[in-house]
Amino acid sequence: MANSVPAIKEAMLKEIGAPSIEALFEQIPDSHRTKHDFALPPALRSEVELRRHMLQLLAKNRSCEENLSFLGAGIWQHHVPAIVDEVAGRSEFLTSVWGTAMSDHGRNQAWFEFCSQLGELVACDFVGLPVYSWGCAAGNAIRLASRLNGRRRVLVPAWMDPERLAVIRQYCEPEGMASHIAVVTVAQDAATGLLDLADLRAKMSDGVTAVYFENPSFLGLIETQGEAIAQIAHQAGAQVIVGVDPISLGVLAPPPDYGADIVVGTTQTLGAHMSAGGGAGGFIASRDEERYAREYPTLNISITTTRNPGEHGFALSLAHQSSYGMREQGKDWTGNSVYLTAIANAVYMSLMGPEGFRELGELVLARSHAAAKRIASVPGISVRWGGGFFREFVVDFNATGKTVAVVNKALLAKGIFGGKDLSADIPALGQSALYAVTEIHSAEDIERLALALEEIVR
Amino acid sequence: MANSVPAIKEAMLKEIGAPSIEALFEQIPDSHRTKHDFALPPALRSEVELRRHMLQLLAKNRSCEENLSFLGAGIWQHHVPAIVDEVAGRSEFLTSVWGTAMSDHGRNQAWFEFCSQLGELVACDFVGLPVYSWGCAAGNAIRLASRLNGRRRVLVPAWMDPERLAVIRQYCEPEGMASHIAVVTVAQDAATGLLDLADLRAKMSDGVTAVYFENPSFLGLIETQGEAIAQIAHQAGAQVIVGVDPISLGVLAPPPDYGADIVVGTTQTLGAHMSAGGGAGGFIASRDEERYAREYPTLNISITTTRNPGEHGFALSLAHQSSYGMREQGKDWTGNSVYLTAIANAVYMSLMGPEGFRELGELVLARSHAAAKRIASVPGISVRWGGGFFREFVVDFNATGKTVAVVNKALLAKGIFGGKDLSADIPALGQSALYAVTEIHSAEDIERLALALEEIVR
Amino acid sequence: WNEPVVMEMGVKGRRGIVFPKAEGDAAALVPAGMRRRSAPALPEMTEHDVLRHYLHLSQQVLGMMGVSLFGTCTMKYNPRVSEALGLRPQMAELHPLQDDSTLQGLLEIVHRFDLILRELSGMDQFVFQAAGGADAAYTHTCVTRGYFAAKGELEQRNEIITSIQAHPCNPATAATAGFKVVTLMLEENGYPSIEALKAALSNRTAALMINNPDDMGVYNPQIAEWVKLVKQAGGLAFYDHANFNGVMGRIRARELGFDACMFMLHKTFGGPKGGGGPAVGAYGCSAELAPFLPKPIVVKDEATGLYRMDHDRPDSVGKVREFLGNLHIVMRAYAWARAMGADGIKEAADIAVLANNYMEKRLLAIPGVARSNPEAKTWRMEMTRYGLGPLKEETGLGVIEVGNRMTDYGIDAPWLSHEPWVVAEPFTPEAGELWSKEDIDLWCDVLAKVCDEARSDPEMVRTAPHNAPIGRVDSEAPEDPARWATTWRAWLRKRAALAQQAAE
Amino acid sequence: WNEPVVMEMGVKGRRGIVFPKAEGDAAALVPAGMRRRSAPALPEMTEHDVLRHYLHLSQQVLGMMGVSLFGTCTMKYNPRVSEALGLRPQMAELHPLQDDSTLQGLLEIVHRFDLILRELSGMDQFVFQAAGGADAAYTHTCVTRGYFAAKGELEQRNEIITSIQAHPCNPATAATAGFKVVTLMLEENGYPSIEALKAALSNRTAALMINNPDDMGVYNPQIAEWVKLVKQAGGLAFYDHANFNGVMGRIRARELGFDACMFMLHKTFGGPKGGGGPAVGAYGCSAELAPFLPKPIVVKDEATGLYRMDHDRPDSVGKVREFLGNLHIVMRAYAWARAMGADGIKEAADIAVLANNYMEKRLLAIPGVARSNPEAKTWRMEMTRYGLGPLKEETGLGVIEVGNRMTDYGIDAPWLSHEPWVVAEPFTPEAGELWSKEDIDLWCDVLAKVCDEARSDPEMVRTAPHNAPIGRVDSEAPEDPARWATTWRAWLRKRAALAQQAAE
Repeated sequence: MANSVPAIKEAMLKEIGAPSIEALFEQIPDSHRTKHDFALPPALRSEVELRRHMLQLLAKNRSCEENLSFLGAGIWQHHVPAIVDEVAGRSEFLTSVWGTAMSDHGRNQAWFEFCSQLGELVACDFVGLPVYSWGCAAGNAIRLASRLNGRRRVLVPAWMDPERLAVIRQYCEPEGMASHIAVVTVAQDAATGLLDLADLRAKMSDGVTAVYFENPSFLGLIETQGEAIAQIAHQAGAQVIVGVDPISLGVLAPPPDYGADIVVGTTQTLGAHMSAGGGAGGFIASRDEERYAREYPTLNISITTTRNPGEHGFALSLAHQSSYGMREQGKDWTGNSVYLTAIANAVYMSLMGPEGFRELGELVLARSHAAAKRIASVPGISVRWGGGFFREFVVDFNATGKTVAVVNKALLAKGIFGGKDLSADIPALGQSALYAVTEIHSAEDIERLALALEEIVR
Repeated sequence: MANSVPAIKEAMLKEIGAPSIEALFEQIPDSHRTKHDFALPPALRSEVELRRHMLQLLAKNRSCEENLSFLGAGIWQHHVPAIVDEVAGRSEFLTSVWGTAMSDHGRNQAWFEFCSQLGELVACDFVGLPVYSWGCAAGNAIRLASRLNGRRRVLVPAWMDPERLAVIRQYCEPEGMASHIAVVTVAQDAATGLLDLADLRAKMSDGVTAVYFENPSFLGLIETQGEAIAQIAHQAGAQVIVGVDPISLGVLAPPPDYGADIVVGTTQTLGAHMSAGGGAGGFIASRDEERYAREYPTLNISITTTRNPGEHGFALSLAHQSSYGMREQGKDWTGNSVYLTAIANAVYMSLMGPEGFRELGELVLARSHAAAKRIASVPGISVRWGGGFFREFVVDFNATGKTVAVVNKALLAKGIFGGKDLSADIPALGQSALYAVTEIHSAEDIERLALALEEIVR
Repeated sequence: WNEPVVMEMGVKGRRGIVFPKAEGDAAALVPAGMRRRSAPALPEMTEHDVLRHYLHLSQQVLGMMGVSLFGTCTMKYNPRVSEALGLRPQMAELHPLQDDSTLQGLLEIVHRFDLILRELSGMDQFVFQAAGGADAAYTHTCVTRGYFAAKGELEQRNEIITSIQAHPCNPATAATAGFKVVTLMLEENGYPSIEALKAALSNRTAALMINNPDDMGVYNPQIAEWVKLVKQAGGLAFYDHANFNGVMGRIRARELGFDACMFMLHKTFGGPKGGGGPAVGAYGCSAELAPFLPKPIVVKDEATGLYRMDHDRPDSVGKVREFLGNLHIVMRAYAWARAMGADGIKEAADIAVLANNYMEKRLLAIPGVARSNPEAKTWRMEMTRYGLGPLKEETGLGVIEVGNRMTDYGIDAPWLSHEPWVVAEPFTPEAGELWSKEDIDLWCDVLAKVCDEARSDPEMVRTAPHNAPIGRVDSEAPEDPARWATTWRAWLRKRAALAQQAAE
Repeated sequence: WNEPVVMEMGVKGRRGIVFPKAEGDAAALVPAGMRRRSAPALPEMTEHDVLRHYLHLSQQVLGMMGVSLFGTCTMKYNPRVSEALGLRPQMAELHPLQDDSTLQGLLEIVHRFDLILRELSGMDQFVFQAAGGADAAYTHTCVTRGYFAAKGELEQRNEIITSIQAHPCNPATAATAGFKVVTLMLEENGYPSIEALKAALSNRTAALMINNPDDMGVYNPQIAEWVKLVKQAGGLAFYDHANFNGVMGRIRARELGFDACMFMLHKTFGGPKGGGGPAVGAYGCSAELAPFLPKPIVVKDEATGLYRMDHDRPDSVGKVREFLGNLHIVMRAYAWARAMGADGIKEAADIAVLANNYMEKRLLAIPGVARSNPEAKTWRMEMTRYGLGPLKEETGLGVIEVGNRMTDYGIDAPWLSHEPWVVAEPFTPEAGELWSKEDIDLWCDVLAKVCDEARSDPEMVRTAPHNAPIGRVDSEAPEDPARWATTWRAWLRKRAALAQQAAE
């Protein structure tokens, strides 16, 4: 610490005329002070010791780089281009604080570019600054819909990500709260994995604030009934909220094409490392209509003009309606979020361009379908829905007589992280697992997995 | 490539009025063109494939991070502070080219700060921009001395680093060349490991351009006879060139204190990663006397003033005498060197300050002596010179009946890289190895080594 | 750099990144009607051009490149060794659903850091799921709901009490969670009176959410009594430790009676601000509240020495965010705490409070600067709020104009104040333990100079900045539905519409 | 930033980095008299201050942050994926003396890349010990000595022939190695005549060292005949492939008869310039010369598939630098070559030559710009030298002033010319395959603008730059022994001496 130098401390004390540093703490009553000696582990003051200690700890982890992982289900292993790390690691961005539109212009522009590029992918004109995660975005969007139409019931797919659903339930408040929004699940068709429209119609009413569904769905399937779902919802005056992984939008239609009013989703796949879940990030987007915009809980950044003719600047928009502006009267709340990740996302999308997203999307489609086919060729193993998915698919182990837990343990011994075990989350699927295949998986990887599975279920 | 786009190629072709790109190569006669199809390995155009391929290759290496290494002998494992990597990795420095004193001001200042800080460590007023390595610096310095006094014989220690000596011999030209500088070795005292002054006196003559010795020496010993050596040399009109590792100069006297005219050494230890030898760098420094300065082969950067009162700038100094200025009439030659490493070095020295160098020097002294003592306690193993060294010391395995090769192989199996095998380089020492211990070695590391040795030589 | 918006850059057909071509007819794998019809209008650029663009933007961020005494945030030095560690595959390439056995290092870090925070606060269990300080406050409201639901009092206890000086996230998360918010006002000495608290308390009280000291640097000496009264009323007491920097090493929240507290790891514990996250609000509570914590919890099996995630927590309120949280930031905070040690943490508090009082001496010597709560005559804690009310009265120029002008001198504008502004023309500089005496002096010198300029050359100050990447922005357009544009596509549309209007 | 020199910064007692305290009396371990008496006068700063200082300096480097058509160097994009790989412990934390079995990945990279260069050049073995292009030229002189020593002709063959357009490193390394240098002059068509070569050849000829095309973009069509003549005279022919970018994929040095060649991996093969290294001059030669190469050589045991360093090479000339060279740069070059593939490499040459001719069209349209070797009417290769001689005659302002003014527009000054200047007011821009058509257009637009300004506002150009971190430097002081100062300590001493003088 710069001012640890005794001479500096003394100079400052002298300047203010205090007898000692301790004296400056006069406001804290004696009775408040702890009598306890803080028993923290010994300090590792030197970087050489600290780094060694940390590396020793990290070495106890086994990563998805040196192992072969098929885990997805909310966090996905996609390629992070090198310049994304370079830009997001720049000290200027890393340590940036919260200056003015002029002093932090470059960062604000990068944020605007995040929103602008994401807006193209999801075909929405209004995009807020990011929120914590996809689940939080969905929760925020449902609350936003509820504020818009005053209704307090939301319909969600039965087989949605239990992780995300738990967050949504939190945001909708527990049933014991007078103001809670009821979360009602809509069945999915066992044959297709898609939403059961009959059940949807049965549960739709003028008390429903919104229907929420995802594309691709938790189980990887592409929900093809978007238009029909939207029609059912809109007829009942409900909002349509669609959750997407934007990395799929080079090949899949953007949700507004099939009737979405609000689009949410993850930003993790757009250039953020998984970091054990620390890469999570979410977004909220919609048409640029005043009634929507005025309900956003996020901070928002708008392009604007400056004193210099022809020059762009970027300034906060609608900040007053946030919790910073209106405290408990604000729209939910905001605070620190994942703004540095948003810069990584912006770099990622700039690198990708339309062709990158198309090429990547096609590659993921091709590889994941090829993987599903190869895995299904293993005796005793089948793939629950053999087509119509993006990146993830359900592998069915029921006929092998082995549990997913047993299979995954055996895979782990071979340096393979098997797909997420669905048996507890979706009992209807029995011993099934959700496998994710992306551009980081090569044909040899798939073959290695298949051979390992053959050996394990034999 | 930005101009790969067909439309751009066509636009450029149209603008210049050429019928095809191939036509632009009209200068190359048909007979010069290869008929051969270039059979390179298939392109890995995507970063995701390329990165994977490279990581698979690198994974075949075993590094000094996850293993325990005691190798030194020209490249040393010291701690590289994190901000050194951050600064040296900044795009602005990484991709900098060669602009003007004004456009590349920041980089030139960093270079000047490299020279200035190194000048403080070695107590020299004139420091050139870096050369390729310690060996190259020594070779350059000997040639510089020879140009100064017109003599063509240099005395060097018999037990110097064979690697560095080979470079010096190259720079001094083979004996078949009329202009060669004879390289004569001076014996070292078996009892002390230091230079044999009697032999030095015997070989000294008015044909000797310079005496070259090192501190610490190749075998790690601190040469305490510097003043006597310098006196002998100066009396014969010879220059005194001392090679140092500047990381020792927080605790060891700088060479001019004991008579050095020219100081050379490594820059690798000042914040450069080993990189299998790629961290190597060298420097040349001396008194700021015109006759020395006018013989420097390096590019040099001088502080100067600018049009703005009170402002510093940094410009090349004495560039004309380099090979860029005078081709074959120049002082040896220069070109790309290790200029980015020099920026890393500058950051390192700024971080260290006088107390950092002192503290580090004392730690290395303490740890290496403790290690020597512990190793010497292993039955059958002794340490050749038990004191008076810095960082490196000679471990003597002769009494174990095992060769260093055998011992090192056994250590390797335990994840330990044993010291450099000296048996071929210095047969007089028999089965001995040179061990390096630095601040990266903890007490447990030493104990781990000692226990492994006990097991191996038992 | 006069840098265009990325949406204007590039040339059709350029590629920034490529992927292997898909085998077979990949497009056919998309169900009918779900294929994207028109490509997104993203820029088409080379990697080199993308990199240069964002490097240029990075150079147009002032922030902590200059001296930024950014208050209410406790900006610290962010050790770059942790940034490098964060990019290691053993941190960056971990999936949260990996088997516990493959995450032992990470879980050990979480557990060890949990123990450190327990020691600093006296709490019994910490969780790191909350992705920011506000999210930790929200976590408290969730835990509060769980706690009272288990007691059958959830419908009855629907009020949360806070004070006007508490960070807006406290009332805002309480309201979002469905509670009514009761806000106590400050009195002359800088904090609400105990009588006001008593008046607010009832059998409807679910919790108190409060920070101490506040952003004015005033410590509420009655806080232990407050907590006692809240507990007597049946409520929970939550300590928002956003201003921990002034008291760390001296007090422990649990010893004051608090049931729960939160720390901002991205600031107080050396994690980078990143312009606003990824962040962590570490939430800790008593054993009584622990069953209700979001799950999973990282636990150590003392017998085997192995760590695992405990999902089997029937009373848990569930999740506030997916997975375990921003553990890469927890890793940084753990490294910071280990580098500091107990002595270092206490010394940081010493220096922060010393520096604040030194800065105050210098600031109050500048004509035009006033101190918040002038009646509170004590030494302030780690930060204090000031006001340029006198300057504004004299010159018509206030903190906005002064802040803009300060950036011309390489000093990023200070944080002003959270809402509501209880001090006129407020600003809240915080030196912390990071900034050197010279940096503080420079900051004060620049403020003094700009205050002078406000008198001698007001136009210069009014039209500032003059030395920033861009000129002063129009901040009205972003509030006008016809002109705001959070995306380029909206901008193009509205610009065209406005041009059309103008033409008509 | 108005950034001070680091030597002026800091405060006594501040620490940037600390180490564990040494156990025992470490100072006593230094032999008497060898202990440092006075501490070095280095700055004492915190890590934060050190970092900020160098970040500020980094922002004061223009280079490739703008558009830099830096010629004779072939600047390329440096893929950042390789920079990240370079920091991996499996690259950064390798010791060169490790057992071969622990370096298999690295040795495989070296060997694979050796094979790639062999394929591109037709040579039989490459080494990477040389730490730059000049060092590779030096390597050639060393190998030449070894070759003739083995033949017993070393004393006799003491001349090396080169041309005035060859890079200075060729004559300079030849001279350093002890050879007499014979320099051929250019004739009208842009290269020396075959008669001049014949006149220079004799039984004293050790080698020809030449590049082709030269920096004027002229290709010597007689080069195959040259090589034949040199071989007939008993000499060796060395191809300096500094300008490989224009011919890569089209010719192979060995097929033209050359015995050896060199490539600059830090430029031509995508390694970063780094302001001047770490670099690699990859030196390759025929099987006949291979025994004399510096050692060790990386070889593959085809039986086991293992790689090793072969030190047992009795005819080797030894070392030109310690260990194997800058293998971390070889790693980058290998990655670059793999990313490009044969087609990509050829396309890069296509684009480089196309871009150069496009740029030329634009440049020659600017009044004041002349082309080198105007008689050579062909399309030029990957770069061409131009001159501002006409502008200088008209306005008195030449390349120095114009270059300084160009930096005001974010364009780093172009490389002018190696010595000697055979073109008046020379400059040598090179677009390569990196820079986009828009970048080239911008560069030409700025040059045109500055040439205009040289006429309309010559004072503006003469006193440039006006928009750089500092004003135009005094470049005379650095040539004056009383004033040059390559270190701060020299500066302090001389400044004091000059002040003293002035006072007297």
